[in-house]
Amino acid sequence: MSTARLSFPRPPARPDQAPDFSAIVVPQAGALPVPPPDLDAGASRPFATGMIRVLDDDGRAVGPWAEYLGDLSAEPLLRGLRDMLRMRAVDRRMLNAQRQGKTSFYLQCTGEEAIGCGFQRELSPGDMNFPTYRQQSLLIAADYPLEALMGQLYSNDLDPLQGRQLPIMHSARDHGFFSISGNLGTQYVQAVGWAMGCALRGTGEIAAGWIGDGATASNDFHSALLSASVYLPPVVLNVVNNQWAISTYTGVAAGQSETYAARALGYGIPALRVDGNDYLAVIAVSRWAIERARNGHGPVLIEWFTYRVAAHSTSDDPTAYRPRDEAKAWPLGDPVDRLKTHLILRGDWSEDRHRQAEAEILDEVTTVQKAVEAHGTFVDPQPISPAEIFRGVYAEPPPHLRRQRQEMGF
Amino acid sequence: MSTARLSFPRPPARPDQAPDFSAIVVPQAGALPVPPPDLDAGASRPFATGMIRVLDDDGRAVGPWAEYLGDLSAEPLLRGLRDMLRMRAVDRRMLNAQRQGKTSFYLQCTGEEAIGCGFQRELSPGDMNFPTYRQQSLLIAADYPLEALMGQLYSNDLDPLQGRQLPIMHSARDHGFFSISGNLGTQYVQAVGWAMGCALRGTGEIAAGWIGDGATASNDFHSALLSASVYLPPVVLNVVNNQWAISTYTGVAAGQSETYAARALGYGIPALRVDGNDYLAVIAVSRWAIERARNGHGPVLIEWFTYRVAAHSTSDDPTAYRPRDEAKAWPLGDPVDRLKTHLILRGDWSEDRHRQAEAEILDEVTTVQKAVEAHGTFVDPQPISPAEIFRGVYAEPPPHLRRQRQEMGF
Amino acid sequence: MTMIEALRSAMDVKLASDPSVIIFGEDVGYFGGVFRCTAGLQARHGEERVFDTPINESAIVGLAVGMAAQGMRPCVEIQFADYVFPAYDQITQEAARLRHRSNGQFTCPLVIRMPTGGGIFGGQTHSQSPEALFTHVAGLKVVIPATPHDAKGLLIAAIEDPDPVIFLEPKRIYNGPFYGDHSGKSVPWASHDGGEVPEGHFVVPLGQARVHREGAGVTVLAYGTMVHVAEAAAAAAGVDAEIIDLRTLLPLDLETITASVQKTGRCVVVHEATRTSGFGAELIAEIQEACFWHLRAPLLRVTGWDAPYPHAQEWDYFPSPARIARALLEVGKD
Amino acid sequence: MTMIEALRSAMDVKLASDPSVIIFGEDVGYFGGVFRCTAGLQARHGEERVFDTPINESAIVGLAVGMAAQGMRPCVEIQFADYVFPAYDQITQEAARLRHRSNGQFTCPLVIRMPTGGGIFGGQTHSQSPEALFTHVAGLKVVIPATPHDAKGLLIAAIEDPDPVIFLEPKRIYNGPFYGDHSGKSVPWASHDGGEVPEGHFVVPLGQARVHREGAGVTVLAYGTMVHVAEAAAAAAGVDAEIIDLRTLLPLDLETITASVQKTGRCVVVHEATRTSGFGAELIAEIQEACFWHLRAPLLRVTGWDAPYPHAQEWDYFPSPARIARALLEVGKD
Ligand SMILES: Cc1ncc(C[n+]2csc(CCOP(=O)(O)OP(=O)(O)O)c2C)c(N)n1
Ligand SMILES: Cc1ncc(C[n+]2csc(CCOP(=O)(O)OP(=O)(O)O)c2C)c(N)n1
Ligand SMILES: [Mg+2]
Ligand SMILES: [Mg+2]
Repeated sequence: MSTARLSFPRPPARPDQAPDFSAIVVPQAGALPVPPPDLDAGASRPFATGMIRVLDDDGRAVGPWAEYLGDLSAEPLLRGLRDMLRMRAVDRRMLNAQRQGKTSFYLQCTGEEAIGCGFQRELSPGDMNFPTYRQQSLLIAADYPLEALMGQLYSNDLDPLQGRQLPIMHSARDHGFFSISGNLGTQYVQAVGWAMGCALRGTGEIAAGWIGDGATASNDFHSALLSASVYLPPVVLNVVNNQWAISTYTGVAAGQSETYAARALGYGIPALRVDGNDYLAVIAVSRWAIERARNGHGPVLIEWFTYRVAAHSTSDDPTAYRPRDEAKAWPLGDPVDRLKTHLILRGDWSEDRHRQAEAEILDEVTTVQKAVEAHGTFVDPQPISPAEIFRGVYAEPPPHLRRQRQEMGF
Repeated sequence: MSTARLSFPRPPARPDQAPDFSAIVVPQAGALPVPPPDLDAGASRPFATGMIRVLDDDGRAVGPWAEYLGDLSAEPLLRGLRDMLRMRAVDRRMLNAQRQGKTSFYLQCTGEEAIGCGFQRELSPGDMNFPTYRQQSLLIAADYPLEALMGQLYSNDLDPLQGRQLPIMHSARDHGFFSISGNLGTQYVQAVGWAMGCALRGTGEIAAGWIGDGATASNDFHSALLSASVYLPPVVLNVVNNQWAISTYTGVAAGQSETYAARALGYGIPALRVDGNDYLAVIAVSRWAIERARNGHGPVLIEWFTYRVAAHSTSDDPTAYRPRDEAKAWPLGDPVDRLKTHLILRGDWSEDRHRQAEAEILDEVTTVQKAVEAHGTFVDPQPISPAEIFRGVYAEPPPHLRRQRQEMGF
Repeated sequence: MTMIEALRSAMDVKLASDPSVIIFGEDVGYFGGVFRCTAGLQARHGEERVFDTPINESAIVGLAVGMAAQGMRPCVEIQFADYVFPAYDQITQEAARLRHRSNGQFTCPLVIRMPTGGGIFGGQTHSQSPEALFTHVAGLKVVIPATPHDAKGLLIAAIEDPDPVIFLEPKRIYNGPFYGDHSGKSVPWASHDGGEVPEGHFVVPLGQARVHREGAGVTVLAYGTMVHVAEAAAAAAGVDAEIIDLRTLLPLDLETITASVQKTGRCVVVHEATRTSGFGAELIAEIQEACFWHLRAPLLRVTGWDAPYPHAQEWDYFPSPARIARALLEVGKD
Repeated sequence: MTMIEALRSAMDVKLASDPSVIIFGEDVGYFGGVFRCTAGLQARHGEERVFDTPINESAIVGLAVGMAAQGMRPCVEIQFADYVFPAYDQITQEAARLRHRSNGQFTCPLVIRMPTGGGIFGGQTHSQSPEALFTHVAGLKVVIPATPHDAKGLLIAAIEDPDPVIFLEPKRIYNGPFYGDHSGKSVPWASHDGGEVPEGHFVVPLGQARVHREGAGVTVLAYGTMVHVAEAAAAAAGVDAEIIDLRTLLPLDLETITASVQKTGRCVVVHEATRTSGFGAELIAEIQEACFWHLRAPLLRVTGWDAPYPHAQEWDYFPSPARIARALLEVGKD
């Protein structure tokens, strides 16, 4: 009688199949205008369902968002390229270190470098990111010392967190980087709270929330959007849609939603979808959104459309659930290649200089890595005092923690 | 420097002010068409932001949704009227009983009777409502015995729940009424789960979730919409927007959202907004939505636009936070009056018969009430065995509960 | 002063003296809270300091964590302790651990107030006592007053504390002490010593228990409403009980407790929460270790039963003076 | 069989024999779970029986409650016990109480599986042991196996149980028993008695503890990973310990426990969870009451410290054989 049957979202291709991104519509670069800063949710619909792109297939910067950026000198673009190369070098070296047993865990952001690198460069001191574990690019572009970054990954005495947290769970207040939580989603609503604090205290600072496509399913995604919609604080809510959540295809988090950006429209929050592999689109939209928030126009959501090229983490083997060569078929290309092509086209870069820069940066990173490893790795640990466990549970250790520390022998 | 300031939604009027519903747009009755059963979210936008109404200001049934109902005989409409009158009589009598100390707590649905009364009459046996505490009208229209309903309110031996639950927290599986939880929102996603069960087991049954405007803020509202959007089970998701959540104006739950119905569009779930004080609109849209779900077209959300005429509960005094006469200014009128006017216009009813019916129903309800009170009230309790506390914590009492029961003396 | 007035006064004092203090929750703004604890505070301190939130407890706490991390001092209300569970993730995984996991870069000076306990015919969703679900979580402090005086002093201390505090308010004694006889006449706080509350700023330090009544026969450990019920029970049983009002459950004032138990050699623990894995278990585990050679009888628990809090059978569920008296006599046997 | 294979076999058996059994959770469908517990089950039983969910734990449990109320038997996976807290409201306020509050009209035969405990360098968000946060909740059952054999038998019993069961899986021993020496060679289950697991359907009844090792000197109460660590500790200390593997924490097999403690007069309780208000407290509270006159020394706890589970200092946090051995010797002193 009944014809009600459940639907189960499926990815376009599984390991035994050819990659298939035919369902992804890639709009022309330059097609969408730059909306006014007081854009409202209704008017943002074309931006939430379309995609803002600046670099065209040939690497030219085109359209209104390119104009919005104005006459860019080479410097910020070359810096962006170097940020991304440094990010990639760090990822590569640290993956390697994990494979050698020097650390317990690592996780790369390959393919997504433009997003954090670009966004961070548009923030001002005092602004605060509430990142997930895959936004190490924010730290790179914030010029966070590699010694601290790697110290955390090795849990050695250079680790600002004293070994307490799993590698990749950084915290760097002075670099606008909130303490990462392993529990997905929780930080998204905290970002809204922080932004409310900025408004209440009149600091002129803003907050930026970060979440993955998979974690948009979490309750805190909802509570963040709702709270932002009610109090209109200066917050930029970023969704990094990299098509996968571990083994789970993004369709399982999206359901029937047109886009993640469109989810925000239901809350009356304006939203934009952006080519996340296009460094110029990233800096243009970041600048627009951050300025808008800072100037009191309220929250905005940005869906960064990208692809998770690497495994979820060193605990994961993606060939078990998606075609091995899916990344190559990704229609938005590689963010480094695309910026490189653009810079070459501008006459500000060359293949040679690129190769040279890559080598230099890898060298630099490797040198720091060696120095940091001298402070201890998992293979060759220089233990932190076990009594560290008790420090910072409270501002002052209460009697029961003092007793336990004694019981431990300290 | 910064102009970022927080926004705090405020009701149009506070106790010292005149009621002001000027911001509420009341569309003409009959303006919206009847969409096809496979309506999708995008196409449902006009329905989600407009308002489906059937009865016009004169009490005529007009437009496509009136036609959708076809040539209605008087019988179902008179039954609807009697359902609403019975609901109102029960509310009135039980409020009184609480004032007399005969029960600890009560809560009315005055002004919202059409919604539950109409919706329930469109369900089929086996369908399951997941109600909140303000959907007692579902029970009335399901012909739930008043003895059981009142027994629950008096926590006496007629109470199917043996006094375990706060008055109004009914449960009536055989009448398609899921056990009410005092924790707001939780039942909304359970409704989706139940509907998934219907689809998986192929029962041809559907589920209906219920939630108040205030509780749409809860996380489970999100998890319900998300799950419904992913698996597309046969569920009708009802939002009863009665403008208030205890003392809190509906704007605090809505934020910048156009309507609660529009919230669903972000999930790709089609949604309709309906005049909840219009019995004909209620049965028409209920029939459409229930059929749609049953026939496998997936979830749909309905926002019932109405007004909470009474206090939140017997613990509440609304004159502390809203104008005393706000209900009178409510632009959608009273559901009983409007159906009465329509029936009189049709020639199927008269003021005299109405007065007579009111009196009869009040009599009937009062008679049952007296009989139920003979089984015990809070003033004159006939205690249920304390050992009842332990029954049903588990299917079989484990040793520690047997020990505790002994300790209690049983 | 009633306990409600005392709590209000504490918040008023802090709002007036510290611009980083901010208050929000469901119905707490214009209306002043369903128990009226925040009545008048919005009018007095403005909407930016005292405001209403949507019905989303995890948002309430999540926003507060974000603000606290920035250096503000949010004091938020959860309408009933029964409704704190949507926020349980934010409290236990976030607020409790932020200082530790960030090595002090971010801290979380945050107070979460919530009415707790039964005795008001609230049924299973307006009666729960979830304290043990918080005392298991390192990084939290858990406080519960038994008098208006302590309510004010502890709440001010909680707001000033650098770490997150769960502040449980025993709603049965909001308006007067309760001695366990629900059919008896209700007593106002005005006629009770604990109702005398200083004006202005004062603090009852966290982490310190209070000897509510000295005695030599048996130690009774209680908190919140049960302090007064235990008092009535001891009187009824004619037992020379030393009643200790714990006030702060985490961190616990074990010193005061063990001093008493080592003196009496006997101890009864009373709470309304379900027995299994209730806070009574923790008290007993600590006491038997610290006082093993002093104990003259097993430590006993008088608690809510391991069942949901029932509506009609409320007074069979509530640890009555009679049940406590029985335990006092039992533990006193040699 | 490894414990992973044993769990998979339990689910396979139930999926095959009972059409109302259904499995879902994050990454459990096509991929088969991040720990591979459900690998192959979707291919074998179809997408309608085994499927992926969005990352929303309260939806996972909320949907399961709705299905269970209808008579299905969902067995859902929470990817790590650390991530169960968004579902804490649905578990404690809904699943646990549905039978009671509806007077049996609706019931909730539901299993919530989750990997628990540390020892895998997972840091504070992949290492927690939240059992005591569930044992406090009336209406739940709480189960934790220590061997593949018991994992399969208990999981089948849990799926067949008419009430909601929290099923904790000690992830440190998924692939082999662990004796507390992380630098030592890892042992496979194939070389351990507990790795012998019958094919097909069999049940280890809930609510029954297992004497893991008989002894006369001191009783050790443990569960999950700590059963094996305690075994190593007793051997190292040369103590004639009777080690009891509790298997089900709620309802507790107090009979087996008290029989042992009344025999030995001494008892050490071991768990990985933070100490304060941990499940050890409940065990001690019950034992001191039931065995007071038999006790020859205070009951001791060896537990995780009251701090978040650290990454680098994991082995200083984990209750080591050395710490347990110290407690065994201490409790054995006269
Ligand atoms: C509350 C919670 N549930 C589950 C997990 C386990 N988990 C860690 S990462 C992950 C996938 C997240 O995917 P996405 O949000 O898309 O981010 P991405 O890894 O793609 O950057 C899951 C399920 C978690 N960390 N927290
Ligand atoms: C999780 C949770 N938080 C808070 C409450 C307290 N509470 C009970 S009813 C209510 C207002 C609900 O308003 P709404 O959803 O609009 O329903 P209405 O009363 O208008 O029918 C609140 C806040 C609750 N029951 N559950
Ligand atoms: Mg992703
Ligand atoms: Mg409402």
